[in-house]
Amino acid sequence: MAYVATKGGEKAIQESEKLYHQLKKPVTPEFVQEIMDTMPYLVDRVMGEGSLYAPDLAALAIAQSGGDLYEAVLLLRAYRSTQPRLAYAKPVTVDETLTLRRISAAFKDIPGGQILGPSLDYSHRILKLDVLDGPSPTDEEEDTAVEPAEKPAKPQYPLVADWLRQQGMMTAIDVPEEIDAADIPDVTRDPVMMPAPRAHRLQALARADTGGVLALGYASMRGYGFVHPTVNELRLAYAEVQVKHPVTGEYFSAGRVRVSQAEIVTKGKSTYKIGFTATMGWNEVKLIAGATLDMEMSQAEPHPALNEDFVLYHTEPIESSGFCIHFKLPHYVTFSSSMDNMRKVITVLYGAEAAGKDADEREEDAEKTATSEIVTKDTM
Amino acid sequence: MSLTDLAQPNQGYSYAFLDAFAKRELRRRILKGIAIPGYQVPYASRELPIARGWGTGGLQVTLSLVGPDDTVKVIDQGADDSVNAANLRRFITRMSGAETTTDANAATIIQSRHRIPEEILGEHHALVLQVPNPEPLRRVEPDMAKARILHADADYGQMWLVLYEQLVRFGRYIQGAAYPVMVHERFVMAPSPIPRWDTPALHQSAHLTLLSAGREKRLYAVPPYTNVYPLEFTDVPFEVEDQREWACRTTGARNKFLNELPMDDGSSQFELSDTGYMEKLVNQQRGEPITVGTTYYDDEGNFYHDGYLKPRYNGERPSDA
Amino acid sequence: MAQTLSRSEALGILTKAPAEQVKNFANSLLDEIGDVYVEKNRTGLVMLPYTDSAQGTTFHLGEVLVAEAHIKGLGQEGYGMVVGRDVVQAMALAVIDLALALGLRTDTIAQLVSEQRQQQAADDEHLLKMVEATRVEMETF
Amino acid sequence: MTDTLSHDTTANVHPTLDAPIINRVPPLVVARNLTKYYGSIKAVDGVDVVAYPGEILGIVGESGSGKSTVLRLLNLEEATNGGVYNLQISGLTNTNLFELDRFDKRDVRVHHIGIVYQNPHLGLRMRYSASGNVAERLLITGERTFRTLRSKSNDSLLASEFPLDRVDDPPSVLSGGMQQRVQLAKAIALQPELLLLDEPTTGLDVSIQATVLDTLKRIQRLRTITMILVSHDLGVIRTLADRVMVMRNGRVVEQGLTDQILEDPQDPYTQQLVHAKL
Amino acid sequence: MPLLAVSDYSKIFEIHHLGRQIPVFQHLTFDLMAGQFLLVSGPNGIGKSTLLRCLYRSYLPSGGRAIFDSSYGKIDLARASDIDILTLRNEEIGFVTQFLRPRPRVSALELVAEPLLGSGVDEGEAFEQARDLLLNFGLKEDLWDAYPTTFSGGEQQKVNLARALVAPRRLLLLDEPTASLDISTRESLANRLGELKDQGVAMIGVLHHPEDVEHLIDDTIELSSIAVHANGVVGD
Amino acid sequence: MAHPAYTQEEQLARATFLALMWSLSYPGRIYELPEGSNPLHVIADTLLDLETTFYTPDGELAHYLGRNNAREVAVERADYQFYPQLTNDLLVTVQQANIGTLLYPDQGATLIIGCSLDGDTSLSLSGPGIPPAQPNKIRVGGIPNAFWDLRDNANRYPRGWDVYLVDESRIIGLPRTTIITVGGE
Repeated sequence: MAYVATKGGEKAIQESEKLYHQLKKPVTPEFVQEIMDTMPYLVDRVMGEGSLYAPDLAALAIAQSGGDLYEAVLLLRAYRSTQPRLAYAKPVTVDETLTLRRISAAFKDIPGGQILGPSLDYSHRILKLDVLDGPSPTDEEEDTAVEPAEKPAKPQYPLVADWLRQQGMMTAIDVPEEIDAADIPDVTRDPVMMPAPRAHRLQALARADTGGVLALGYASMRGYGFVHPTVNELRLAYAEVQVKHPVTGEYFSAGRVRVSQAEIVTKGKSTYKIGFTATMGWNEVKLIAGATLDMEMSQAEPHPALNEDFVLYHTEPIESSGFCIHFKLPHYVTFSSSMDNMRKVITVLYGAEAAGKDADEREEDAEKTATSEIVTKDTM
Repeated sequence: MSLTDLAQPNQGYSYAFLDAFAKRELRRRILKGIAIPGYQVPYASRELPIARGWGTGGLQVTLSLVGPDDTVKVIDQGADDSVNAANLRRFITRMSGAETTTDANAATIIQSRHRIPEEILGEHHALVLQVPNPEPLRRVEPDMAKARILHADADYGQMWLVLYEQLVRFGRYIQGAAYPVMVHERFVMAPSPIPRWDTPALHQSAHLTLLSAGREKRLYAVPPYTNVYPLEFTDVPFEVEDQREWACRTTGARNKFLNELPMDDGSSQFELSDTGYMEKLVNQQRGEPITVGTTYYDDEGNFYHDGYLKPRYNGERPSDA
Repeated sequence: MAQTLSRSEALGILTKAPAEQVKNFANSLLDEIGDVYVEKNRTGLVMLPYTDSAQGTTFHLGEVLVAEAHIKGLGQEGYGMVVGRDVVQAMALAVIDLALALGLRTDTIAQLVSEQRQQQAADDEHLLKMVEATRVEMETF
Repeated sequence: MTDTLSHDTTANVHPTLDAPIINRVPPLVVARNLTKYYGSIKAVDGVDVVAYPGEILGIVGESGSGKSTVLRLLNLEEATNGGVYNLQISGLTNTNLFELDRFDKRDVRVHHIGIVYQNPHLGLRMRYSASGNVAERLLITGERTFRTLRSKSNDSLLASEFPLDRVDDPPSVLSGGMQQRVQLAKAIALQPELLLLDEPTTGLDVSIQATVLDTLKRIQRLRTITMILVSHDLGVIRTLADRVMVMRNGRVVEQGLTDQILEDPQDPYTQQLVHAKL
Repeated sequence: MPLLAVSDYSKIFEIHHLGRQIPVFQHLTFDLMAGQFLLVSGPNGIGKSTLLRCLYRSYLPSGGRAIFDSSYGKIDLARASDIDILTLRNEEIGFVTQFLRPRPRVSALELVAEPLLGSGVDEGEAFEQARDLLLNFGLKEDLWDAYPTTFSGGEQQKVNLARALVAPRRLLLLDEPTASLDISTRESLANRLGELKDQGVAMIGVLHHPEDVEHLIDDTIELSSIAVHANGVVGD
Repeated sequence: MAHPAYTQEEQLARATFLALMWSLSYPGRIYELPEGSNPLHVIADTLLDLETTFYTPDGELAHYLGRNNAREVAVERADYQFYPQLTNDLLVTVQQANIGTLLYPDQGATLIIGCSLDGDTSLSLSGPGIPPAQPNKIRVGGIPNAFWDLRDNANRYPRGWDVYLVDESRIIGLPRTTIITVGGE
C-alpha cells in the first residue's frame, strides 16, 4: 500500500468534536428556550457582539458552545455571513423608542423624571441560597410581583442633552440629514480606515467586546484619560424595526427589538463634551465604558486606551479571541526558523562551547544590553 | 392549499459559502493586488465558520477562486495532516466539490500556512498563503494609518535600521520566519511567516502567490516572474536556515526544510516538513512509479535559479570596517 | 373603520400578534385567494440604523434577523416581513396583506387587527404601569 | 516688568541698514512672511528669516514667543499657514519649499537640513544604538553597505565628540549631554547645509552645556554649516550666535549683531529682556 | 585718502523703561589714515569706549557716517548690513578688550589660533603663528595646551592680546588693553603694536597708560563733556 | 455531503474572473472569456455591484452596467471604465481616469477596452508576469497609438491604470506594472 501523508487529522477532528459534546448534556429546544427566558442579559450581550438580533439563535449559540461567549458570538457572526441583507430599516431615534429605564446622574431630577425601570443596581448582592436549599423557616414571604402604578409611565421622554443645549452648555447637534441608509458607512462592508468616520466608530463600539470596552474605558476613567465622565442619560428601550413595504412604499413595523444607549458628558473648555454609545440588547456596562471611549478617542496624542485605532482594533471580539486562540495552532516551522538564529547567535556572541550552557547568565547579559527591543516577533 | 405548502424552507448555502456579493468584492481586490505587487489591498473580510486567525483570510481567497474543476491542497507547517489543514480542506471540499490532493504538482490551488512546498510550482498554480500579520512595519510602527504613510512614501529606513541593529547586537540578521522582502523594487512585504528557506521561492516564480489576512482585512499578491528580494545589506548576505548537517529520518533527504524532533535522550531527529513531498519520496523509494518534481533546492542545497539567491550559509560576523 | 385600515397599519399590528393566531387566520383566507405565486420566502437581514443623540450621526447598530414573504395572487402583490426566522409567519402576513390588496374579507381582517391592537395596547399599558412604579418621586412643593 | 511697556512692535524692528555690499554670496535661507496659526492663536505672525552660509543665527525669546515654531516650520515638519521658504541649494533655488509634496519635503529634510531638539526623545530612538540612530539617516538615503554605515556613523559621532567606545549603547542609557551629541551626529551625518538647533543645551548641567556649545562651534567652523539656534538663554546665544532675532508674540521685534543686541538693544522689549537676564 | 572718515558721528542711548535719552557724543568728525594711531582721551565716563564700540558696531551709532575704506571698497560702518560687519570683523577690523572670555576645554593655543582658522588659514600655519605670539607676550610654554579658564587674570590677558592681534587687520580698536598688564607685557604689546603700525595697520586707542605707546600716537581726539547726563552709567 | 449548487451565474462569473486574473498575472498572454456571452457584459457582471462606480461613453452599455446597481459617474471618478471602441476623440476623456493615490494606489481605474488583438501595432511588454529573458510582444489594432503615451504619462507607479484589451472572447491584461514599448517589427 502506498504511503499516504494524511494520517489522522480528519478523524481526530471528528472524534474531538464528538468528545466535546459527549462531556456535556445535549442541547434541546426546551433548554434553548430556557436560556432565552432566564438569561436575557446574556442573550443580549451575545446578540450585541454578534451584531445580529435573533434571541433564539443567540440562545442556541450559548447552549451549543457550552456558554463560551466568544464561541457563541462567532457562531452568530458566521451565521450572519450566510444571510442576505434584505433591507435597511428606518433609523431609530431614541425619543421614539418605548423606554423602560431612563436615568441621569447629572441632575437630581430631569424633565420626565428618573425612571429606574428593571435594574439590580440598588439591590443587595446576596446569593439566594434558598433557591438551592429550600426556604428556611425564618424567611419572610417576599412579595415578588411589581405593584403597578395607577397610571402608566409615558413611553417617551425628552433628551437631557437637549436641555443642556437650550442652556447653551453644549454645542448644537447637526440636524441629521436625510441619509440613504445604503450610504451609511458600514464596518461589515468597508474596511475601517483611521481616522474612522463616526458612523464606523459607533458601529464598531455597538458590536465591540464588552470586556474589552470595559477594560479600556476603565483605563481612561481611572486616570489614563483626562476626564471624569458623568452619565448624562442612560436608557433601556424597545425599538420598532420599521421596514418599507415594497408595494405601497409605506413603513410598517416588523417587530420590536431591545436597544440601549448612554450619553456621557464632561467639561470641555467652554461647553460640555458628550460621548455616546448604543447597542442592540441591554448592556449598561458596555454603554458607559463605550461612551467614555467615544468622547475621548479623538485626543491629539492620546494614551493607547484612548487611541481610536487602538480601541477599535482591540475590542473586536471575534478578531481578538480568534487571534488569541490561534496560538494553539502548530508553529513549529517558524519556531525552528528562530531557533536556527538563536543557535548561531549564541555561537557568535558566546563561543561554540557556550551553546547548551549558562542560559541564565546569557539572558542576564542580554537584558543588560537592552536587546529585547530588537528581538523580532517572528513566530506568528 | 395551506400556508405550510406555500412556505419555503431556508435556501442552502451559496456555492463556496461566500455569497456573490462577497466574492465579487474579493475578486476585485485580488485583481488590484496582482496589479500592484506587494501592496496591501484593504477588503471587507467576512466572518466564516472558523475562528479568526485560523486562516479565514486565505480561506476567503481560496473560496473566491475555487470551482468543481479544481484540485486543492491544504497544508499547515508543510503538513497535509495537520488538524487545521484537515479542517480547512474539509470545509473547502464540502462547499465547492473540489478534488483534494497532497501532491503539490497536481494541485491547482494550494492553501498554506507557513510553508511553500519543496517542489517548484509551475505556471497557473495559485499559492494562497494565510497571513496573520500583513504589515511588515508593525514592529516599527504599530499604528496602521502611519504605517500606510510610510509605504506611500516608500520610507523603509526603520526596517533597515532594525536589520542594522541586529547586526550590531548579534552579528547576524536574527529575523526568523516572515523575513521582510522588497517586491518589484517598491513595496516592502511580509511574506507571511514562511521560513527564510522559502523566501527565495517567491522570486521570479512561475506561479501566482496570493496572501490574505482575514483578521487584518488586507490581501496582497506576488504575480509570477516578479522580483522579490529579502532586505539585506550588500556586504552581509541574507541566509536561509542552516540544516546542512541534518537528514530526514524517513527518507534520508537533505537540503530540504526539515522539522527538528526532540528525542527523550536529549538528542534530535529530523523529518521533512513537506509531508506531500515526503509521501512521494517514500513511495518512490518503495519502487512505485512516481515522478517527483524538481525542487527549489537540489540535494546539495543549491537554489534552482541561476544567479539568483543561492543559499548562502553562515558568513563571518561583519567586523567594523 | 374597515375602509381606513391601511396595509402597513395591519402589518404593523399583526407582526406582533401571536404567530399561531395569524397563521390560522391566513390559512382561512387562502381558499378564497386561490392560486398564489411565491416570489420570495426566506430569512435574511435587516440592517438597523440608529441615530446618535449626541452628535446626530446615523450609524448601523446591527442586523436584525427577519423572515420575509413576497407573493402574487389575482394580479396583486402581498408582502410580509417579521422579526425572527419564522418564514411561515411571514407567509401568513403576506397572505393577509394580499387579501387587503384584493379587498377580500377586509372586515374580518380589520376585526382581527382591532382586537390585536387593543390587546397590545393593554399589554403595553400594564408594562408601563409597572415601569411607572419605578419612578423616583422627587418632592415638589 | 509691567504692561505699561507694551508698544507697537512694528515700529521699532531694526533701523534701516544698507543692503549687503561686501557679501555677494546670497543667503542660504530666505523665508518670508512665515505664518502659523493654532486655532485662533497666531503662533508665528509674518516672520522673515534670512541666514547666510556659514553663519549662526540666533532666535531668542521667551516661551510662547513662536521661536520654536519658526524652527519647526523651517524643518518642514509642520504645515504653514503662509509664507515662502527658499534654500539656496542647487535644484531648489526657486522652489517654495512649503509647496513641495510630503515626499519631496522629506527629501529636503533628509539631505539638506539637520535638527537637534531640546528633548532627545523627539530626535532619537531611545532603545536603538547610538550609531543606529545616526545610520538611520544614511539608510534613508539608500546606503546599503553595513561597513559604510558603520564607518560613516562613527565619523559623524566622532565629529560630535561622542566617545567611540559607546557607539552601540542606546541613548536610553546615555547622559543628557551624550544624547545631544548623538542627535548632533545624526543631524550632521549627511553634511546638511542647514542645522537647526532648538534649545540644544537647555536642561544640561552648565559645564556639560559649555562643552556641547564648544562642539557646535567647532563643527560650524570645520564644516561651514549654517546654523539657526533657538534659545531663551542669552548666554548660549552670546556664545554661539553671530546675529540674533528677538521674537515676541509671534513677531520679530528686533534683530542685529549678537553683541549689539545684548549690549545696545534698541527695542523696549529687548532692553527689558536683556536687563532682566544680565 | 583716509582709511576711516568719521563725520557728524553721534550716539544717544534711549532707555525706554526710564523714559530717558542719554546723549554720549554728538557731531564727532575725524579722519584716520592707514598706519596712523589715534588716541581718544577725555575724562572717565565721557564715552571713549562707546565711540570704539560704535565703530565696531557693538553699539548702534545714532547718526553720522564712518566711511571705512575696506579691501572691498568704501563702506559706511554706521549703516553697513550686519553680515557685512561680520565679514569686516573677521577680516579687517579687530577689537582688543581688557578681558578674555575663555571657553572650557579649549586650550590657550587653540583660542589664539581660532581667528586664523576662521579666516581659512591652514592648521599648521595657524598654530605656528599662535605659538609665536604667545611666546612674544610671554605666556609660559607649559600653559599653551592648558585651558585658560584656570589662568590668572594676567595670564588670561596675554592670551587675549595674542588672540586679538594674531590675524592681520587693517584697523584695530584698542579698548584699554593694558589695564591689567604687568610692565613687561605692556612692553611686548607696545612692540607688537609698533610692528603692526609699521605694516600699515591703523589704530584707535583708549588707553589707561597712554605713555606706553606714546611714541606710536599720531593724533589725539579729546572728548569733552557735552553730555550733561553722562555719569558713568553708560559708556564705560 | 453534496456541495452547494454551482449555479450558471457563478460559473460565468468565476470563469470570467479566472480569465481576468490570469491575464493580469501573465501580461500579454491571451486568455478566453466564457464563450457566447457579450464579453463586456460578463466582465461587468463579474466586477460591478452597488459598491462600484463606472463610466462608459456608450449609452446602451451604460444601461446594461447600471443593472448591477453600480453607479454611473464622471470619468475622473469611475473605478471601472468600459470603452467598446477607444477612438481618438475619447483620448481626452480617458486621460482623466483616476490613477489612485500614494496611500491608496488600488483606487486607480480599471480600463476595459475593445480592440483587435491581431492588429498592426506591435507592442513590446516587460515587467512582472513576463519572464525577463522573454519579453512579450503583442499586436493590437483599433487603439490610437497615442493611448500608449497617454498611459505612460499617466502612470506614476504605484499609481496608475490597469488595462484589459478585449477582442470578442479573447482578453489580454496589462497591469500598471507592465512597461509597454510601441513599435518593433
